[in-house]
Amino acid sequence: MTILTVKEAINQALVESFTNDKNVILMGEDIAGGKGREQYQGTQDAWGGPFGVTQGLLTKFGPERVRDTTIAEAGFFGAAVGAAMTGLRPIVELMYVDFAGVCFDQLMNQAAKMRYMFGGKQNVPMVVRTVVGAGFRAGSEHSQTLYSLYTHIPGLKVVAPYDAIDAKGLLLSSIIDNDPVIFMEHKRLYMSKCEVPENLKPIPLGKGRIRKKGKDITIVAIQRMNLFAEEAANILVDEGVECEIIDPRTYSPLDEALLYESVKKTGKVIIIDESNPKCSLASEISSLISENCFSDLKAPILKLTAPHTPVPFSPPMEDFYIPSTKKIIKSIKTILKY
Amino acid sequence: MTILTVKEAINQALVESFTNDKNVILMGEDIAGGKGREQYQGTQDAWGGPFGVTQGLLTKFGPERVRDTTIAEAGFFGAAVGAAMTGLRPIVELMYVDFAGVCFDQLMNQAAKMRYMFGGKQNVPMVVRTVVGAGFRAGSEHSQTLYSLYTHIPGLKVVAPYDAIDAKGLLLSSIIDNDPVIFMEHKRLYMSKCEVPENLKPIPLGKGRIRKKGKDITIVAIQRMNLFAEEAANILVDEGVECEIIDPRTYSPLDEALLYESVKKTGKVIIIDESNPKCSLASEISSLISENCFSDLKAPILKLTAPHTPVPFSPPMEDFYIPSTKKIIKSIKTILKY
Amino acid sequence: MNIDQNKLKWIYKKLFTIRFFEEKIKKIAKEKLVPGYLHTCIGSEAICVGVMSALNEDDWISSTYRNHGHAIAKNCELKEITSEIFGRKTGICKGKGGSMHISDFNKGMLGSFGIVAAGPPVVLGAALQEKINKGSKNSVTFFGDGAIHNGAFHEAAGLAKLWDIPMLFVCENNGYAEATATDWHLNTKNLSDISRAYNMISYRGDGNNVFEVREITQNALNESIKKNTPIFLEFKNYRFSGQYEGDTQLYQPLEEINEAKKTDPIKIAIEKANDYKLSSIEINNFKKQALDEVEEAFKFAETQPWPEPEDSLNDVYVNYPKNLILKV
Amino acid sequence: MNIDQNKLKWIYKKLFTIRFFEEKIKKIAKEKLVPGYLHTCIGSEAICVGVMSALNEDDWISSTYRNHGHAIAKNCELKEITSEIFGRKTGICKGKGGSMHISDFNKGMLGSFGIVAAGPPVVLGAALQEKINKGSKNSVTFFGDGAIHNGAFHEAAGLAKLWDIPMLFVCENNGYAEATATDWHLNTKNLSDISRAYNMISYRGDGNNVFEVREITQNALNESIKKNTPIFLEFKNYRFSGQYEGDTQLYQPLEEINEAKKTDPIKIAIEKANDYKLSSIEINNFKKQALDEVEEAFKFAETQPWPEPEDSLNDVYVNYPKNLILKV
Ligand SMILES: Cc1ncc(C[n+]2csc(CCOP(=O)(O)OP(=O)(O)O)c2C)c(N)n1
Ligand SMILES: Cc1ncc(C[n+]2csc(CCOP(=O)(O)OP(=O)(O)O)c2C)c(N)n1
Ligand SMILES: [Mg+2]
Ligand SMILES: [Mg+2]
Repeated sequence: MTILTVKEAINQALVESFTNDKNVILMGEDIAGGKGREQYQGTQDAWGGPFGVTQGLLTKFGPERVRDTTIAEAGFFGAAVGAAMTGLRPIVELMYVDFAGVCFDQLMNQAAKMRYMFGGKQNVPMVVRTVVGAGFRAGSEHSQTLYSLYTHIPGLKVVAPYDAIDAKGLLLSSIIDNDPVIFMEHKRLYMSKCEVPENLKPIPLGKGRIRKKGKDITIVAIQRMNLFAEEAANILVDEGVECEIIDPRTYSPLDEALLYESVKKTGKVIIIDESNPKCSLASEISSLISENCFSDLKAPILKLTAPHTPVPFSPPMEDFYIPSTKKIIKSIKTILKY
Repeated sequence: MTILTVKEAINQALVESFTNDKNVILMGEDIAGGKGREQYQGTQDAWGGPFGVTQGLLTKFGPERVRDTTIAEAGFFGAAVGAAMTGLRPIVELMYVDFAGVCFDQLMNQAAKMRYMFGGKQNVPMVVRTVVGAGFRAGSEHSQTLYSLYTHIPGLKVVAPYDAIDAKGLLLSSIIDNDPVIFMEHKRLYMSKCEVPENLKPIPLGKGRIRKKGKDITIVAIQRMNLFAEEAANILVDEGVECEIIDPRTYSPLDEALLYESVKKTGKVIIIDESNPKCSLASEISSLISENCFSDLKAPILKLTAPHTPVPFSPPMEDFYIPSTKKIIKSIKTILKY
Repeated sequence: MNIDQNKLKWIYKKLFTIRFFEEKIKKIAKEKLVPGYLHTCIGSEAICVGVMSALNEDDWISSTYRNHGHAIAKNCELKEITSEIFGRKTGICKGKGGSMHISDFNKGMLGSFGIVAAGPPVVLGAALQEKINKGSKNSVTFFGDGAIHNGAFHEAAGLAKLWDIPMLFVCENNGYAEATATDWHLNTKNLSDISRAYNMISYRGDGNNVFEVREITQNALNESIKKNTPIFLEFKNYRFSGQYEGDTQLYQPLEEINEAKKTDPIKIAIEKANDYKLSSIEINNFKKQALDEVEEAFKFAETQPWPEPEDSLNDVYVNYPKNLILKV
Repeated sequence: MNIDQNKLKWIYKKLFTIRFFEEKIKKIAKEKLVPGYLHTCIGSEAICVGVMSALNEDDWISSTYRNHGHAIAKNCELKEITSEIFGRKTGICKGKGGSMHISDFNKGMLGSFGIVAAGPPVVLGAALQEKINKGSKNSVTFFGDGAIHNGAFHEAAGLAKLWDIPMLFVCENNGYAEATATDWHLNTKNLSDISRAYNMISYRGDGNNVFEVREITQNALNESIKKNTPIFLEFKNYRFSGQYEGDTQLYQPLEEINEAKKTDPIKIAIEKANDYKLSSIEINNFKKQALDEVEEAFKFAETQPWPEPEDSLNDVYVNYPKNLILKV
């Protein structure tokens, strides 16, 4: 066991995957950095992306497999699709998920649909690594989550780890998976730490994780919201409330069975998602539970999400935008009254 | 009263809006057609878009206001944003909503967020007209609906008329609205007809429509699904079942009150949406009702949607993809048993 | 240029096959015998066949919604193509794609895209893979004159040049993008001038002359590999077909169509038969063979079974829980 | 070229204001006194001021995340800019935008975009509006060397040329796009060669010489209007700042930075003061005024109230039911 940050865990998963399979490559803007200044000492591998997550890969695996790109996401995301079909396992970086719109066609209409509409003859084993999330004071165009945009599209898989174990194990799985996977990393979780076993095996996609057992209420927590869910649950223990916290971890495919089982037991549910509310992952999970656990439900399913606004910059407003521990506790108490 | 097709109604709304306000312009690929062949008789205005909806506008209003574009959606959608901010009321055509991905950034990050992130000083009064829907044997890249992609984004309004009255009245409203509106036209509804009053006033955005009164079950029907909902309701009348059919018509803002009122009465709900299921409009509406009408619900809310697949081309498969009258009846009977 | 006899036969046979196939499609389109949109490529035969004649069987290409000619020239099974257009189970995409998406990965077709300019980035990726894996397959992306205004084309072109990726960008300049004339939508004198933005080598050729297309393509492939660089090819021809079947084509002046007929690629090819010592008997033979093959393919397709409705649930993913694809 | 005395003073004052402002930002960034990302523009002063000195007050511009210089040169209120960066209620965007989105519509700033190449299409739209409404405002979009590879830039450039839209595409070639050197990422000898794809007139100039920038811009504006056409301008300078504050800048070799310092735009401007008959006393006066203004702005900002949390619910739409923005 070693203690790793999420960032280190992701880097490890990348290094292991690069080592295990020479067809794994990485493309993105400044994923190494220093391109064009190779003749000067210390300029190479100067970045590793804006968060330094991919630092060291260039040095270890060379510029053929670790490719800095221009600001041409439609170009290199399309290239990842073609490379994936013909034998590579490309990982492409969408620096912030907020840039989704400049290459959404390549994912929605090509990566996701090609296997299907061309009759199942080809696979598109690629991974999109992208950074999501509010709370960084990064403003409206660098703070979104957009989980639901990708989850809506058949043909894509969507993964969003909370801690370092899941980050590593799920990324290992995503890279060996034969379908296109959107792997979402939360910028506010990169530095969070946990113990990670030396020889961690890939964690299968489509399996949720019960992060805390409890019998009184089911908290479905989306990615970073696990942090606040846990805080809330810990506080509520003192009041004799036992919360069960479930992190779905992968949103497509979603581990529905795990959710239903929990709700059968608790009869009460709150879903916490820092995304905008409409047609969100929270809406999806709520609608599934209400349809499949109707007779088990003892209270309305609450969704605690961001409001229907862009992410504001200023701290007091951004803090209000993100679901908080306090709001979670308040909402839980509302449901517990039923 | 005249009988108009949806297509004619839209054309009328455009003509009236162009006449009323000289700042209204239209941009899109081949919205007129024949560009570059003006010197030959009969070449001008030869298209009016692939469905002929905008035919005649060029002749009536000239090439300054009716602008054929190149295949550069990011370019002219961005231009619509800039034109809208500075005084025009641009209408831009996204020929099929399936092309959403090539200009999603211009809508999601510019049109939708500029007013907000730049402090509320500017408006972006633009309309995106786009064609949606399956059932045309048009394959995976010309048949999607993607309602939820736009509905998810704060800052956008989303409108999807079913019949000619709503098409005309809602388009009139969308064009005079001061926010960006995505106006979705269903290709399988263009030729459907109904009576439209000569001097139809704009129909306000955010108001749903009860298409049929009933007391036993609420059917929430999304755009073309109103057709099948009505068929199903008519058949069920013979079995003594009175369905209430609600067409939300605008998905953002959504007329939640109208839905809740109906459910209060019926206690039973089915939502019909030809979109893919995950994080869909159906999910959204289901989650809202389950949260807000918990104690009124006598049965689980059913969602009847397309499966989680791209739209297949071949008729038997595409027909299976789209919710059918038969399936609606079957689902309703399931709920009525509760 | 010398052409091996088999290749020569192949070229003529394919030219005729494509032309007859598309004429047949036009006919059944009129009679509304097939579902959906149909984009035929009458006038493009020389480009399809000329380029493909310079490629190896397993080279990579991408096509568009206007793909019948590319698929036929890439040696996809004619019966399977037709069956797909008819929406049948034995179609080349199992009926899931339809006319706009005819494609066979096993024949080196990476895809036929309904989104304008979606192909160039994807083929760039295939070429990148060949480069990284030191493979030897060529990579060619086909697109129309209308696609050169689209960002996806530009991004692919820029990266291909920057990364020294040998591949061909083949633009068919057929005079129209839907109902918009190329001479209006171009900003430059020649379409191929667009490649200057990337300092990319480019050549232009007569898209109605299959032998010229072939020669330019062969040379470009060699140069591209030798210099480790992408090359842009523009072939000029004329779109006799409408944008799709049913298009009234009112925007295409009659005199223009008549003028273009003088350089119809099939006509040109027949005129050139002499140069290659092919007798008119041989030519007629090729025609007959092509026609027979086309007729046979249509007969085959018509009688093929429809897919089961539930077949639509397969092939979305390699691996995904079935019950999450469709709730029952 | 002759410059009116007021303009001259304005130019010097703005140059100093921008430089001092950014230096102050760097300082408080180090001390972590402000939230979020900060992209400063040290080295860009001559481009910001030179271009803006050729514009009218109400002309349209777009900027990027690296917008402080543009906003200051566009006469946005320094106090409001600073307050925005501090996230305060009186900020130029009410605290909603932050450093990356400093923009004031009432000063002709259409927006500061966090998405690379988002600006050119938007400004194209403003210019189109001017054309249609026979208005007289000029339209200028600012973007970096990195943006020229992006599809949105290409689509805007192509349409601007096709539609004969007078506007300026102003590219600041500061040597880097994030941690990537321009001389690596260019496919052509000169960056401005990209405009050849559109047969667009282009000029290059020294981005460190405010007077050259001004002259080129003035001429380009005149030519653009006279010829009814867009024009592409490339100004070369050096990005002394990192991509953002906190960037280690390891990829920028020290010798390169030192070399670039020789042509620092502020240094150049001071050297040129003589040509315009400005004494060093006057220059020092401008400096002092600028510094005072900057200090005052920061003092103002620090003491401004924070927005209320619920303020975040306003300004999403002109008109939308409140209860659908936030459920209570
Ligand atoms: C991104 C996108 N925008 C618009 C369309 C609609 N569309 C289909 S074909 C076409 C014209 C393409 O013309 P060209 O590239 O010259 O190809 P051709 O049809 O002549 O072979 C357009 C605009 C599309 N398919 N994709
Ligand atoms: C579409 C998009 N892709 C990537 C980024 C991340 N990014 C921000 S700035 C930047 C570099 C831009 O360089 P340049 O255009 O030269 O502008 P400069 O920062 O030098 O002013 C990148 C890649 C982005 N903001 N938008
Ligand atoms: Mg064409
Ligand atoms: Mg730069």
